[in-house]
Amino acid sequence: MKRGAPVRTQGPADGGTIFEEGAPGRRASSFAPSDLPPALVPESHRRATPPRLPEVAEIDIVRHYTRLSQMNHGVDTGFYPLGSCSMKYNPKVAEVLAQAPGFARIHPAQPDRTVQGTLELMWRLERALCEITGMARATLQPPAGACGELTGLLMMRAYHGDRGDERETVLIPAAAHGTNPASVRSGGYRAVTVPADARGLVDVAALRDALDGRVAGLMLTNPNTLGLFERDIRTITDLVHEAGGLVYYDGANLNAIMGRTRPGDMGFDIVHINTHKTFATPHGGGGPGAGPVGVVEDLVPYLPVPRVERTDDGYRTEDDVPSSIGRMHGFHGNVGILVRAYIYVLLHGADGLARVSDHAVLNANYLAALLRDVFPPVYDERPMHEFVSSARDLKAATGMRATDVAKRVIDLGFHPSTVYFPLVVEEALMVEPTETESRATLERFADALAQAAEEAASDPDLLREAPITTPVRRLDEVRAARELRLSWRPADGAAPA
Amino acid sequence: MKRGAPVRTQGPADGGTIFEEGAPGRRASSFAPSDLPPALVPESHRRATPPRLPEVAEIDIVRHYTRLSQMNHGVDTGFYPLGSCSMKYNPKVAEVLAQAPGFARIHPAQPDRTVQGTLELMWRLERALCEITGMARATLQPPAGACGELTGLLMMRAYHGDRGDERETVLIPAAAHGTNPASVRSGGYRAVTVPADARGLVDVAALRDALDGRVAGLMLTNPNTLGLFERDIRTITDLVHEAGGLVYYDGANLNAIMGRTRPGDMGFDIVHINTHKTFATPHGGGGPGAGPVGVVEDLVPYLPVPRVERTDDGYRTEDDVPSSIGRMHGFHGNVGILVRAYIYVLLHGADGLARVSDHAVLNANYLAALLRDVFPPVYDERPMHEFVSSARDLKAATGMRATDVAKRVIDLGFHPSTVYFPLVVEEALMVEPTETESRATLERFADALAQAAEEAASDPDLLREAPITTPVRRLDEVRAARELRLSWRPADGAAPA
Amino acid sequence: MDFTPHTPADVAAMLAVVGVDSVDALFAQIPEDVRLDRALDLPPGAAEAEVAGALLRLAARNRTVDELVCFAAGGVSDHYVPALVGGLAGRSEFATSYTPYQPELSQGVLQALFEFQTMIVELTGMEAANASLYDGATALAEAVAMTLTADRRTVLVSGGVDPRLVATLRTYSAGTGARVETWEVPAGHGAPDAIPGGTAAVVLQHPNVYGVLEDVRAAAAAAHEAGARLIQIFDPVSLGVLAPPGDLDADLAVGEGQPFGSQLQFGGPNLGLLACRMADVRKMPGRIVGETVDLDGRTGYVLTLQAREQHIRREKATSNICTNQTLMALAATIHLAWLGPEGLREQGERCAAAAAYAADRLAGVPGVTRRFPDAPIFRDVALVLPRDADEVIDRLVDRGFLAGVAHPQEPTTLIVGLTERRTRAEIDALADATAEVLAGVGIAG
Amino acid sequence: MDFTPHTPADVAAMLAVVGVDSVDALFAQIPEDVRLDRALDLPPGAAEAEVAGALLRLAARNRTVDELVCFAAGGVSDHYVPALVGGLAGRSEFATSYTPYQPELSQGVLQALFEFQTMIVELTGMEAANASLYDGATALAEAVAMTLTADRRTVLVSGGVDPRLVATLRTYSAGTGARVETWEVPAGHGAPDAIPGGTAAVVLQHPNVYGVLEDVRAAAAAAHEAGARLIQIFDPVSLGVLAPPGDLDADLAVGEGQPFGSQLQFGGPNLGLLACRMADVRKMPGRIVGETVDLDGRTGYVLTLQAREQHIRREKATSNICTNQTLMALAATIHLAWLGPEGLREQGERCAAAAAYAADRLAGVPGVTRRFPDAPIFRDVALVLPRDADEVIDRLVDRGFLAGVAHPQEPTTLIVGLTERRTRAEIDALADATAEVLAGVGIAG
Ligand SMILES: Cc1ncc(COP(=O)(O)O)c(C=O)c1O
Ligand SMILES: Cc1ncc(COP(=O)(O)O)c(C=O)c1O
Repeated sequence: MKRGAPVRTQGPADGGTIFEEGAPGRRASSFAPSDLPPALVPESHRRATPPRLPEVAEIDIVRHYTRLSQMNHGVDTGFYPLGSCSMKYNPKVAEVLAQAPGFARIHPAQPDRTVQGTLELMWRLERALCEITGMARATLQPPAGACGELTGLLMMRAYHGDRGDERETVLIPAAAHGTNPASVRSGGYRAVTVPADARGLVDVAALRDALDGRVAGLMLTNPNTLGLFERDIRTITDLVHEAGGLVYYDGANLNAIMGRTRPGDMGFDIVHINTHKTFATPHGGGGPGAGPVGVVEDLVPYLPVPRVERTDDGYRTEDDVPSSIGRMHGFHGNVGILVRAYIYVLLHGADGLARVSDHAVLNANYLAALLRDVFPPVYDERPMHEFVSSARDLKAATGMRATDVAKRVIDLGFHPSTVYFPLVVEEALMVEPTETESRATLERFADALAQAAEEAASDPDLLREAPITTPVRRLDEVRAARELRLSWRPADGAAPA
Repeated sequence: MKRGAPVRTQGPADGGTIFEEGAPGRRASSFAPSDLPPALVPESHRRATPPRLPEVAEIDIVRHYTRLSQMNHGVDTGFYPLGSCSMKYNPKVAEVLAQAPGFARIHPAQPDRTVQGTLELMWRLERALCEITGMARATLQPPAGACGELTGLLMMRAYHGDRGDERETVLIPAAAHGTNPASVRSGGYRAVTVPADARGLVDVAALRDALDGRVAGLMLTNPNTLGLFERDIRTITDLVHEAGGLVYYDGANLNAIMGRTRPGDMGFDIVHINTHKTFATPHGGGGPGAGPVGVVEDLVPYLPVPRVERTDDGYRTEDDVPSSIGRMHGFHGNVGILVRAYIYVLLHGADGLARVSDHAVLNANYLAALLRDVFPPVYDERPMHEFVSSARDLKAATGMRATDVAKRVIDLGFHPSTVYFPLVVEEALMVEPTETESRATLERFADALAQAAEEAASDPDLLREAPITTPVRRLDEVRAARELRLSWRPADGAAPA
Repeated sequence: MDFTPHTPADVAAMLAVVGVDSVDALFAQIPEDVRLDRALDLPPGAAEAEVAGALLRLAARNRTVDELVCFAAGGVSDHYVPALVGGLAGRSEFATSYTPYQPELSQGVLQALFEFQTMIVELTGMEAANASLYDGATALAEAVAMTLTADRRTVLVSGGVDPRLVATLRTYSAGTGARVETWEVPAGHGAPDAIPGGTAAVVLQHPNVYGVLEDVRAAAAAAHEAGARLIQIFDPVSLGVLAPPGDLDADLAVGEGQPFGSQLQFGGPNLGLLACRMADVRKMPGRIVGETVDLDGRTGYVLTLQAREQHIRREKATSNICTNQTLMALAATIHLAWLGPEGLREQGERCAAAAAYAADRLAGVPGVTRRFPDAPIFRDVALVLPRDADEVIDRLVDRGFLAGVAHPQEPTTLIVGLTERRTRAEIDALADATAEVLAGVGIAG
Repeated sequence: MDFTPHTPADVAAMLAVVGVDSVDALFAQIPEDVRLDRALDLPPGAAEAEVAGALLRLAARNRTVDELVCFAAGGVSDHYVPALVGGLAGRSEFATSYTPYQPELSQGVLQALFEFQTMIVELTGMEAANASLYDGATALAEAVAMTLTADRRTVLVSGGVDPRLVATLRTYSAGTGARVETWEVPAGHGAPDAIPGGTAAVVLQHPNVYGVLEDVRAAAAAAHEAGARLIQIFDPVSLGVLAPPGDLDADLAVGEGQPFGSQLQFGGPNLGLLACRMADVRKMPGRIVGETVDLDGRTGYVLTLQAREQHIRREKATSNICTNQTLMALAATIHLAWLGPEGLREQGERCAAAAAYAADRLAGVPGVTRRFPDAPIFRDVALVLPRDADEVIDRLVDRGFLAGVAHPQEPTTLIVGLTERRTRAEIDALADATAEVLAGVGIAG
């Protein structure tokens, strides 16, 4: 790819919604003739008017969603360096295999003996995740990282509860991902912020001060949200343990450390993993994911049910564990995603996973070095798999903000990095290149950012007007929130049926 | 879709070839460790330098070909009214089912008893095609229509040969598709043109004159290449038969007549079918297709081998038929395509196939009516599933040619019709909308053509410069033929290894 | 193997720019005492072909619903997913994207989610829907959380609600502090006798776990009378036939969207549906897409009301959800477009017809009775067996059936689920096989 | 069912514009005496779910190479096709397009075919390649046609050429008037003793049907000496290891491209490969893509040398081919990009290693000998059995093997094909099973 090629732009945006396609009475579906007597649903229970679903032919549907797809950027169309998201290449083989009927066409209520393949896969994946994180057992049930966090916090709650120890707060760093405080609240705790020191790391003295008998635990990711390794991690986890708390590892940044260190080795008690980040399961447009949670031995009794156990004659699901916190999902979690994660682990093995982290960290360091002069890093510590720079200086000099740079980068052919997160960094650019990007791509991206920074001074309209190569230009978010058009209405404005 | 939306344009054209991606030593492939002793290929037979294949990672490959795909127009991205091509919607269910391992993962040399499912499918498809065309038996072997033509001509040859009747020529209409004369030649015959009369139909008097003992047969499609039904077809086939010849039906236009009439009923002896046209099998970018050939009883002995026969205990392949012309393909033909064609037949059934032809003819007549004033039809006869108009008047009035109109139509959001074919019509526009297009799409296309015609007078540069919404603009075909750059060379111009 | 494109030359050149002399040096800040001083104890990486072989061997050890005729339901059921869904929803521009933080590069996903929200609004007759939650069970927990206030912390749950859903709600309630109380439904359906003060929500499933139709309107009136909200758990497949939650005065409607576009996949990924009234939209969890215009006045779509969400509001967010089930929502949108209003109705009628027939046939098996013979049902049939349902289910596997799901709290209750795929012959065969199993005839199990 | 979007209202409105009052009226020009006065005798249309059921039942009646370990080859062989091929080559912008007559809308397919041509040129060491022919067998027929002149109409074909290919060539020669003559290869390989005047081409397969390596250079020298052309049939899988046709002085190189990117599919669609010298490029059949520039000087791709083709040159075209195997060429391009030069070599080495091992093991089975014990082979092993090969193949099916292909003209010759997928254990198991079958031991077949 040549430098600065528009990422996509593709097709026009003016195509209208699926509800504007088709014609009354048109339909795509058909059913086999029925040889059964008609249903006897009481009239009083029947729907009065049909739902206003599209009335379209297959060709309408196919063209419509093909067109929409072409208006979307993904890893398969280009670089996607969203910080904290590990937007890496998703191996196609995982997609294909997970769709094998043997995995896709089984019902969650089937007797164990009819689903031995999937139960074995789940058991083996649990073992692998425990080895990678240094935990004793894990639940595969949480369908995403945030649910994993909540699962962990509810286990924390049950653990303290069993000890008659009612605790109230959970400590989190200021830069933590938003799901951390939100999960703390959902778990019935109050979030208390631990400040960072000048290095961008947990301020150990402040932590010491914050710890008391009301603290149920600490949530941390390491490398932290700024991409920096918490050097004092052993001290931190020891301090929390001494105060009777538990330490929770947010696994969103696991991509940095596989084969180098493990949350268990650092003293963490609970770990969630985002399979859709580290293990490259596709999570189109926002999901699905999976958020398995590993725990140390002491917390095993609290793991959700159902669990998968290995016995002498095969694998079985276990539902009856009184100490368990219960169910976190209607069934067994996002099993289809777990299949893909298991495939990723098998493909890579011990050596491959270590190379993943090696090259993820190498890529981030290389890109940070290329950008050093334009968007200087916010902290001096060496970054791990991602880094945070700032457009603060650029803004001071030119008035152009991080968002303007991001939008210009779109016109130069790239998906920009995360901007304005973490909230604690002014004009933040949070960049996670991932290990599957080549040196050449990183160089082109660095060039694009440098060009945008240059243009911020020389030709700021290029930034202000950007993007112009996309199906739509900058969108009016204020109007969206004010008018709240959350579903399509026909032009005559009639309310839904 | 709104009118005039660019069809696609998508991604940039300046991406370079796959050979320019990657880096020396990079690779995507991996193999299981081998536990076998190394091979003993003699040194003298070994390759000196490796072929210069791309050295790329999976992510490079995926991004490259995803980008290329977005630079391509298909039925799934929009209207595609190529005359004589039946570019209709390809049902997705056929794609999915044909890829079932039971169909995709069988070797052509497997013993019959291990492939009963596919043999039954082939037998049933043969029966269905014979019913649709009015033939006695059929071969599924030809991998495309042209090969079907050659198969038919070789059977014609064998038939006459068996009668000690050496014949030399085959008659074809002037407007016939190029494969007809080319196949005649490949079949060892000389093509002789039969003229059309003022109606655009075979000039029966001229045919009568042309028929003599040297004529092996006549090739015809009906409706003919101009989309018109040969009303005198019974006379025509009778005349040829009286002269001792056979009549060949080019099935490319079968889409017009299913359930209404059959080549067999019209007196044809040999019929090929383009499954990739009438039966909607996908044939991306130029193929694959399949060209089954049906014959009347007299010609059954000459059908190629292997054939599929039904016996009391299942289906078997028959190779040993001394009267057969032999093999037309290395194995059994494009079986994967035949699976899709069979699915199409099952989905539609007798009623659905009739509706296909009804609506194909309705769509062509409707579009022709909409265009009547702008691009008048060349003939007065009512068209069947396609029609031929001309830009002759437009050219006289404005100097703009059919190709200029076509290129402008691209910018207005459509794939143009076939232009400059049939060769016998000046500034031809040959339009086949197919039955899967909606009335609304036909209207928008007619509007686009009308707009282009209008602009030819009012703003001819819009046509002359078109297209401008595509990844490349008009390409220099003369230069391509002169320089003959038929494979990629590195910038240093080194010849291939 | 791995998917990193780095050649040794790349690594060397990159290290030089970074200014270190080895990759190890990049990890120097990891203190010695937490380093893993050995390789991970996992098998070495494998080639794609090897992994494909291993996985297909595992897959072969599952018996699919193509081998066993599926009468198991309970939220997840065996509907026909048209072939076009997989290819379109799986298009890699969709599948390899993430949360549409840059809307200009994400109009495809955003518009599709807007269409999804519209379809859910249309189906449910409610006023707003979000862009997906994890599954039906967690959607219930989220809906309950929306209704809790400082002084209303009790949730009254019908005995007709699927116990799996109640169990999930209970787990989440340990964190939210909701008090979950249930009322019995001796007739197989019905509203609570009384709604105590402090009740935040009344939860009804309609059709319920026994397949029985509820009087949602009456329950809603009672709830509203007591100042509580009515949460209806709906079956989206029913909504071509049955009156929608919006017409039944539900305040919140939640459901499991798997039947539209998602494969069974052992129960996940599924699709949590949540719809509400406009007045409650700021309390809704999850992503919400809104229509707006761009600088040139063109219609476009953005994530809206983000101030509800964790990445902005953090501890005060309406929920902790971040990654959700977008691809499933996309698949559901495509499947629903394929069905259309008529197809949806036809599908519902077929499910109901199959259930009515199955109820008759199965209740005719000696020893089997319907759990609630007089209650009108939709597409599940609850039976009382003379033996443990799990045992009968197990025996019927050997005869080629997944006969249904045992009610977790009623060992002899078997719930048989019907979909539009089940034929008269299959239902007859199930009845015959059940009769044989109960009579102790036939192959040993 | 059908896929036409017409509602009754559409039809009525359209008929009004056309000016007729029924659809039947549109067919009025079909004379009465040729009209079909009944419905087609086919079953009524079926719903997608029904057809899916019917097809999967048919598919289940085939035994795949996942169930039977595949040693069958002969042009089509069981290689691992990486998962990314199907998804990319199947993208619907590719799959639902056709011949790129409007290059501005078809740059994707055109560039991919240009890359394909480049890869074939690189693999074969020839100077030009077309964009695909139907399969290896028809590619041979087309290559032979290229060499025919008014006074050279004889084609000399080695006895080492696969009889299937020769049979196809003979069929086509009935039309082209080529005289096909074969020479024997008692040593399992070798050049013709003499090349008579009037010979247009000498055809050699290397490695040949017995798996044996030929001396192409020597045969080419002899052919050239006699004024004839040398056509080499190559195995593309061999070309990471073996010297390419271009280096061996072949004038034309043809092969079966199925191993790259195409599923077995009972032998089709396959991929015919044809490469030649620049001097012959105007005689080549099929589509050819050339690089050029657009009005703005941007690089782009077009179909070129169309004056060779039927749609322009009609009766004087180099061939009648029109629809070809473009999607297979695209799949091959992607597969070859995945392999890369090292992967191709490694794959070839593995095939050869497996063949060497299999030759030893199988020749060790009592009663079995190698057809040509001393000849060097690449990846096929020809064995002579004490019984009819077809009978042994049939018996071995019951033991889980597709043991190979019987030579059509030598009933006791079994040709065992090896790919990179075959393991030592599988080869050992085949040898053991063969020994048992020949000894008459074990399960009845
Ligand atoms: C640091 C961090 N923690 C937690 C999460 C939440 O995970 P999920 O989105 O899977 O719920 C994310 C992902 O967005 C994250 O980046
Ligand atoms: C009228 C006609 N005849 C014959 C053919 C040749 O068929 P094929 O391209 O399948 O070889 C075509 C298709 O292009 C055609 O349109």
